[in-house]
Amino acid sequence: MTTITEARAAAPDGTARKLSYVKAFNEGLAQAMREDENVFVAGEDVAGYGGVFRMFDNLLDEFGPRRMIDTPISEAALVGLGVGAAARGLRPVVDLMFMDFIGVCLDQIVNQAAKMKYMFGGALSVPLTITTASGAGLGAAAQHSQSLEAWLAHVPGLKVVMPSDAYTAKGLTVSAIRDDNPVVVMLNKVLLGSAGEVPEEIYGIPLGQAHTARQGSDVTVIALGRMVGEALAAADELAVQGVEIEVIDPRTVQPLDTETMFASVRRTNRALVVHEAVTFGGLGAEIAAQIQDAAFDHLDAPVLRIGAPFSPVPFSPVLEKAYVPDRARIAEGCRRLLERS
Amino acid sequence: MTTITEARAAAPDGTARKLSYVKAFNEGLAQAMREDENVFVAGEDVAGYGGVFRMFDNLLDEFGPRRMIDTPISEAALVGLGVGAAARGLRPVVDLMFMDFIGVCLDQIVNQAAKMKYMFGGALSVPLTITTASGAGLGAAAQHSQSLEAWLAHVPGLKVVMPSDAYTAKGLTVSAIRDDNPVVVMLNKVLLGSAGEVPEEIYGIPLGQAHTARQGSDVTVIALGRMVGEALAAADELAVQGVEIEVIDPRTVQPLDTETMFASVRRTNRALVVHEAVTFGGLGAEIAAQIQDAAFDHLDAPVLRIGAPFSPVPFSPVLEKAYVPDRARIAEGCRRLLERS
Amino acid sequence: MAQRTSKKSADPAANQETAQVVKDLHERMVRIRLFETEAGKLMEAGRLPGFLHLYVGQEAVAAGVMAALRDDDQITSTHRGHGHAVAKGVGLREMYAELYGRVTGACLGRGGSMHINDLTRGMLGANGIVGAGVPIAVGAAFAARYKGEDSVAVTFFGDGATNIGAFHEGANMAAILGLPVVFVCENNGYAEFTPQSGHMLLTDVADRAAAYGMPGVIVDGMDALAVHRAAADAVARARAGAGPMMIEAKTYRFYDHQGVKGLRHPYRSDEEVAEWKARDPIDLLEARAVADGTATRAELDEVWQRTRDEVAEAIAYAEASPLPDPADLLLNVYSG
Amino acid sequence: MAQRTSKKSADPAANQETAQVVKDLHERMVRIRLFETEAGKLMEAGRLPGFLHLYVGQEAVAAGVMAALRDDDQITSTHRGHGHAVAKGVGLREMYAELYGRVTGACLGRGGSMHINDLTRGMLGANGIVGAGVPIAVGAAFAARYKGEDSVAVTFFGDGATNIGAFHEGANMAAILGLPVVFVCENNGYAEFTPQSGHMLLTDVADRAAAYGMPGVIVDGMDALAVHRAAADAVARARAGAGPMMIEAKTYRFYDHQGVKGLRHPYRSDEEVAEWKARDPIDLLEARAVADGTATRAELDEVWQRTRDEVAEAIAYAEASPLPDPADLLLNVYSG
Ligand SMILES: Cc1ncc(C[n+]2csc(CCOP(=O)(O)OP(=O)(O)O)c2C)c(N)n1
Ligand SMILES: Cc1ncc(C[n+]2csc(CCOP(=O)(O)OP(=O)(O)O)c2C)c(N)n1
Ligand SMILES: [Mg+2]
Ligand SMILES: [Mg+2]
Repeated sequence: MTTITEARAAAPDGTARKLSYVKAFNEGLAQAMREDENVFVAGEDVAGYGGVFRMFDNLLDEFGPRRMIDTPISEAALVGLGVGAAARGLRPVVDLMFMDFIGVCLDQIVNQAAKMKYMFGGALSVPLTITTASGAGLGAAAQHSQSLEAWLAHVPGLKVVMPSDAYTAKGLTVSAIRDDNPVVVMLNKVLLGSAGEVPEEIYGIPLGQAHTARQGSDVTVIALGRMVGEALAAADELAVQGVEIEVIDPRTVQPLDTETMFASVRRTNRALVVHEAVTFGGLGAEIAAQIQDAAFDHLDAPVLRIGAPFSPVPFSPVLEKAYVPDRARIAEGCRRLLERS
Repeated sequence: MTTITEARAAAPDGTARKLSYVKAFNEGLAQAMREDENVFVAGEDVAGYGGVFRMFDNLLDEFGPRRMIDTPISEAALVGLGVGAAARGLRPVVDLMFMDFIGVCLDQIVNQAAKMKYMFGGALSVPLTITTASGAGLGAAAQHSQSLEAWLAHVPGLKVVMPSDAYTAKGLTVSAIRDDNPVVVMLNKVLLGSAGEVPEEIYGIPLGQAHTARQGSDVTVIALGRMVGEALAAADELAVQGVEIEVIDPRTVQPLDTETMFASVRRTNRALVVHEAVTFGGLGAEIAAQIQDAAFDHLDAPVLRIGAPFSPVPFSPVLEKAYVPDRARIAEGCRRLLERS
Repeated sequence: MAQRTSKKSADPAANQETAQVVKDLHERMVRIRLFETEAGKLMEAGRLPGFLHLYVGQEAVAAGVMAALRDDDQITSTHRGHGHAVAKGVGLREMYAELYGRVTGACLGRGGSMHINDLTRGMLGANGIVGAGVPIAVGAAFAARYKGEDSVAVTFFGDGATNIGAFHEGANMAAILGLPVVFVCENNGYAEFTPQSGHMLLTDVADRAAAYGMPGVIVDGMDALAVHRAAADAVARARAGAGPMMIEAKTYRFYDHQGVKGLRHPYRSDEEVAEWKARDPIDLLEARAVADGTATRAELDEVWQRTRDEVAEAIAYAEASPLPDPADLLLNVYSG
Repeated sequence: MAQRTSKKSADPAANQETAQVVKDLHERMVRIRLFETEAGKLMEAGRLPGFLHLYVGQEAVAAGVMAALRDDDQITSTHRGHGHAVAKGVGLREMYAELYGRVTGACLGRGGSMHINDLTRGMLGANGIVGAGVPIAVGAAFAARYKGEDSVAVTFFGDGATNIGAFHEGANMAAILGLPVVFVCENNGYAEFTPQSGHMLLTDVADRAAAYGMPGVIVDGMDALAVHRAAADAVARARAGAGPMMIEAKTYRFYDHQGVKGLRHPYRSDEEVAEWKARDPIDLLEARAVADGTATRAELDEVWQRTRDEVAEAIAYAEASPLPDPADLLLNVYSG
């Protein structure tokens, strides 16, 4: 299971190719489509327009209208189309545009896609990939900014990935498509344009394997999606002050690689979880609950959670900025943890 | 805030009236309808048939078709009807029959009802009550047995109550209807026929106030919905063995009265949370995360969570029995907690 | 306005139906009827856990449609799915074993009545969520066309289900993508306990087809031959690439919405029930077959007897089957 | 088939429209046009955060419908909601302040463009979820009837929105409950970048009304008077208790789906855009008013000038308004 670091190391120093997060996603998807003729894409304005976030740019040109399908605004039917096609052996990639729209089609995701294999006694697989853009930070307000991974990770039968950079946007997407289960790929809207090193060849990133993005001995910070970058920035800032934080990127939140977290916390004795979603009932709760159990005797302080306050995402940028966790709040959280004896 | 115990104490000893859980719900609803002309009920087969769980028996006779509305199978429009009517000053009670159906109408609950007041800058309130039956135990399988409170409690703007007995079924329903926010009342299907003492007069139970159902000094058990009764049964069993467990019934899971839990755990030094929902990402995670934080220096053992395993609800009764937490698993959990130094 | 095709059954062309088709339809209907009435008895006797939505009365629809399908054609079904499963050829043993929650069941005992499926027979599952099967069938049809196969998908749903969003979205999706889907509305006049007049203003559900630019036809759902002809036309049309269409079969359920008999509230009048029972779809087909000389009474009786034996054997098989092992609780949650 | 009412605008009866109505329509349209074009400029200049779905081109619809409504009539709107808000009488100051995210905004800066509302004007909110406003309007109409009031509810939605479940369910719900709801489809030919022919097989969205047993009419959405007549009829009908109906207004948006100009992909031809712009709804009404003698050029110009001033003042107000205080982040999450 060393594919990730290997792929990364493979990029010759200095000459590494950089790609934006959304282009990395797009490249992974295109390569997965070349790899497997059964992969197709359906969604609103994914074909002719290339997706409102440019996620699907140029794919119509290469793959044609047979494999790139524009659909009506009918998310329940769209996901259902994916479920039925997956049940019949295809590997659909279905796009939900904004994650917030999931409320109109959750039945198909949760009661159909996720449960079908189990309810049917194992008679089939549902290799469905659902792509969607999540997260706040663009002044898109309460119905276009949510991070709802906690809902999905609570559903047996689903897998959920949250790419934190261009490299993972590509690799996790490829793995999601190759996986025989329904997988939701939560892209982050703010990250779309951010560049990172991305190998040219197709590569997967094992689902359910966390990545230690930075090593450190003082505090373990587990960060989801875009918060990984914020945590790394906080780590830089804290390093100047002599505090070394370890940053763990779970990459997949269902299944969740808790072993990597436990091992880290048993070394650092302090843990902080950060995500964009509201704190109450967020995945930070699950992670904190598991850590306090598995590392009970190692903790020098309670597991700290940082998330959004308990309100819808506000529109006004001044409020939104105060709403979404950032490097400053993470750094401050680490300092608070270290103040506890 | 002593209304609950007062109402209870008011019942003259020995002569206390018993009512089934579903009749207690029905009585509370009827009384709330008498109290406020603006309360009406809409849902599938709620009027002419009285609801498939008999929740609405006899209400058509008393309140007539103006206030008891049978609707088509259109849950999104049904909840939307409630949102629009609530926005215009009525106090709708909208029934979703099985909680599992929430996936077809979650947008109206989460993006409309819950966020409207906030997004609209406070211009209105949405005093909407949504009733629904949750829980496993009747061989209803994966699409008719779920407990999805973790989804709803994660949504700012919503309130969620989980009556654990006939008394709370009535009081929480009355409070939900009187409340100016959208409140989801999660009745438990297995409890529908179970009887308990219920005062005849109308009474509310404060939302967001936990109830200590049994006092004890050795372990704090926080139990949701039907699990309260299982925890009390486990307590009886453990008491014989000299172990005294304290049982806390949060009653409302959003907002969640954590202070009562913290105070208890600071005395008992051990906590167990039990719910029917799958453990991963369930409310037990939130409760455990909060307790390990607030009572860090008091805990003699990690907070233990008991929930369903990570699978859809199985049909076969032999599997379903193994799936749903019960008194035996709770008692065993308590013993495990006590074994830790 | 939707075309009413039920009249056809009285025209001379009807006499050209082969004896083969009549016998096929008869056998499928008898299998459903006996499967269901026995399941009802087992439920009444308290031997089956869970819910039971009996299909009795509607047999002509499942039989008529399924006789027009190939094994590789796909169907999606509903909470009232036994009739579709039996008619599509799912084994009675696996079905009873599933109702009993046995590990030999169609879902290994994990799904129960509302999730019976058989992928080898193109039975893509009953469904506990009203309307949810509709878009899934659209997806199955998409897959067929994508793979260059000429199979079609049929989705069954009730009158009540046409009020839910998934139906609307699925129908429009099939239409705009021009997919080989046949939409079969089994209009039994009720959604649970609410009469059709209480849940929509239309008399004919088939009139909804026009909203998607697809043809809609109405057929007498108690007349298996009429259903079969309409289905054969729609299937041929879809198979030829002419896109989806809708069939509304006017039918009736002889039992209660769920379980064996009504609980309280007499939401249907005795007269209404009696009127429909007088048009029992099996009686109708048998009378006609005997009158036509398509089959003799003895031949028909033989089907009943043979099926009775098979049903009894299947029940015995189910009862003798082992229960699932709780140690396998997490089996099949994920693939791989 | 839906009735085509647009022809009426050419008949002699049209001349009887009072000058009052023409002026009312004109003023509403000019207000929308100037509000929107200025908002577009502010967005291009990078001064507004968030999304902006401009309504320019469709003004005749909002104006025509709103001129038929009373203040206590309720509307629900869409992501493209500014036109509806302006026409319903929401203050321009509060609207701009909201676009700027100021605490003086219609949502106290919490909602932005897609949640503008004004309960004192019966504006029950724009909505970021396609179709979601439809059932909410049905609920508002329910409340009116429940309280014995004779107000009606109007729900606006696009051609693309008629493919989503909430539209279907809401329409059927209104029909079966006989509620005073007017369904106004603003068919601008596109759902984002997908032409109507790519998302439904129908030419006329109004033909979907029949699926709910309600009348559907088609109107020239560039002709404010025609829209107004159709709306007045539908509103009068609903108010009288005759139930819901649907109006399809054929219209066009002059800007891109979101923001001010198209990003890439020319999904609409220049010719098509030019053709529609040649039928600018404000130009049409003005030309006619001048020809009719209903209004003089000077009177019309005065409206433009007055409104320009008002818009400028409203923008200045918004810019001078304070930002919300982050300490108030949790304001209005709950009532009480
Ligand atoms: C989304 C959803 N809403 C409600 C139900 C509960 N329910 C099960 S069957 C049924 C009635 C279905 O009526 P119809 O579609 O006419 O089918 P029939 O039962 O008559 O065969 C209802 C309301 C459900 N299973 N799913
Ligand atoms: C449920 C949902 N799906 C998708 C979207 C994204 N979206 C916003 S506007 C739009 C197109 C709407 O088209 P139409 O209804 O014709 O309205 P128009 O934009 O033309 O005014 C889409 C797909 C959304 N907001 N909500
Ligand atoms: Mg029916
Ligand atoms: Mg449009």
